[in-house]
Amino acid sequence: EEARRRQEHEAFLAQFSLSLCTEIIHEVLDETIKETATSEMQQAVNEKAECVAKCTEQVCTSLVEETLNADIALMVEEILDVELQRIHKYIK
Amino acid sequence: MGQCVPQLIHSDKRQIMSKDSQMRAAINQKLIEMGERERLKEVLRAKLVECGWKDQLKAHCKDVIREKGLEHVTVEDLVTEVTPKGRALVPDSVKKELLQRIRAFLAQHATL
Amino acid sequence: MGQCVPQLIHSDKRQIMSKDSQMRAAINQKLIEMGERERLKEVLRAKLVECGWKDQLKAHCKDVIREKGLEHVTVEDLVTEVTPKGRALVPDSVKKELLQRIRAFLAQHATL
Repeated sequence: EEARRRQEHEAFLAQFSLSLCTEIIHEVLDETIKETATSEMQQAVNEKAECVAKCTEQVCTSLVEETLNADIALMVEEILDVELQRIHKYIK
Repeated sequence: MGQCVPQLIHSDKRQIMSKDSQMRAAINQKLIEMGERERLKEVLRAKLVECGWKDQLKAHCKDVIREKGLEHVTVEDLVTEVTPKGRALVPDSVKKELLQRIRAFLAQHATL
Repeated sequence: MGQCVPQLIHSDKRQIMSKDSQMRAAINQKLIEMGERERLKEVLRAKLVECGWKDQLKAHCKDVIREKGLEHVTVEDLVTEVTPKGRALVPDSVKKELLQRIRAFLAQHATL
């Protein structure tokens, strides 16, 4: 009877250990997966925001450059034209 | 009399089940009280980092976000998507080690 | 394994660069599509007149012509000469305002 009871108890402990082990693994995995997914999403959101901010600045800079280049060239041409006309008038 | 046998078996089963669930509850209670449940979880968390599981999970999350596009994924989607792989990626050695620790603890506290 | 690290870094950099250029293209596309890029250029031109940039640069051009002599200056020379000053003279407030306008536009109109 004693041996049978011990055997039953052993079997119970083995089964209990296994189910506890599975339970703990599931709990930890679920928590860790949730945490990791949340932090990876946040990181991706932050990275994208950084990328948008950086690229917007770059687009702005290139827009300014483009406008300045065009306007400076135009201005220089106009000024030189006016100066030349002035000289021509002076020579006449 | 013939009718009594099944009733007895039924009652025995119920007794065993109730004894088992009582024991289960008592051990669980003790594990929590002694902080062992939290310690086991901590050990597992550390093992998952140590064996590279967490890095693999992070990489998998990044892949899913990249594939689907950030604007098409919610945290819940991501959890659903990565959970099967996350579970499959846990090395057997880590599971075995945890089971060993549980068994050792129960053996050490035989009165439980 | 040690050899993998520089390769990974290189590939990461390439990925970031390609992501950046895709993002820049998407922003430009949106600005052009809705005529905002041209509007922003007009706004910038108006600001440059308003803040005195155009007058300052004109004066600078005339100074250079006077210094070098009209007969020794070509359009290309003068552009090369005055462009650095032209860039430097753009007030930060004008650049900031333009950036703000782009940000506001994107926030309102674009899912990037």
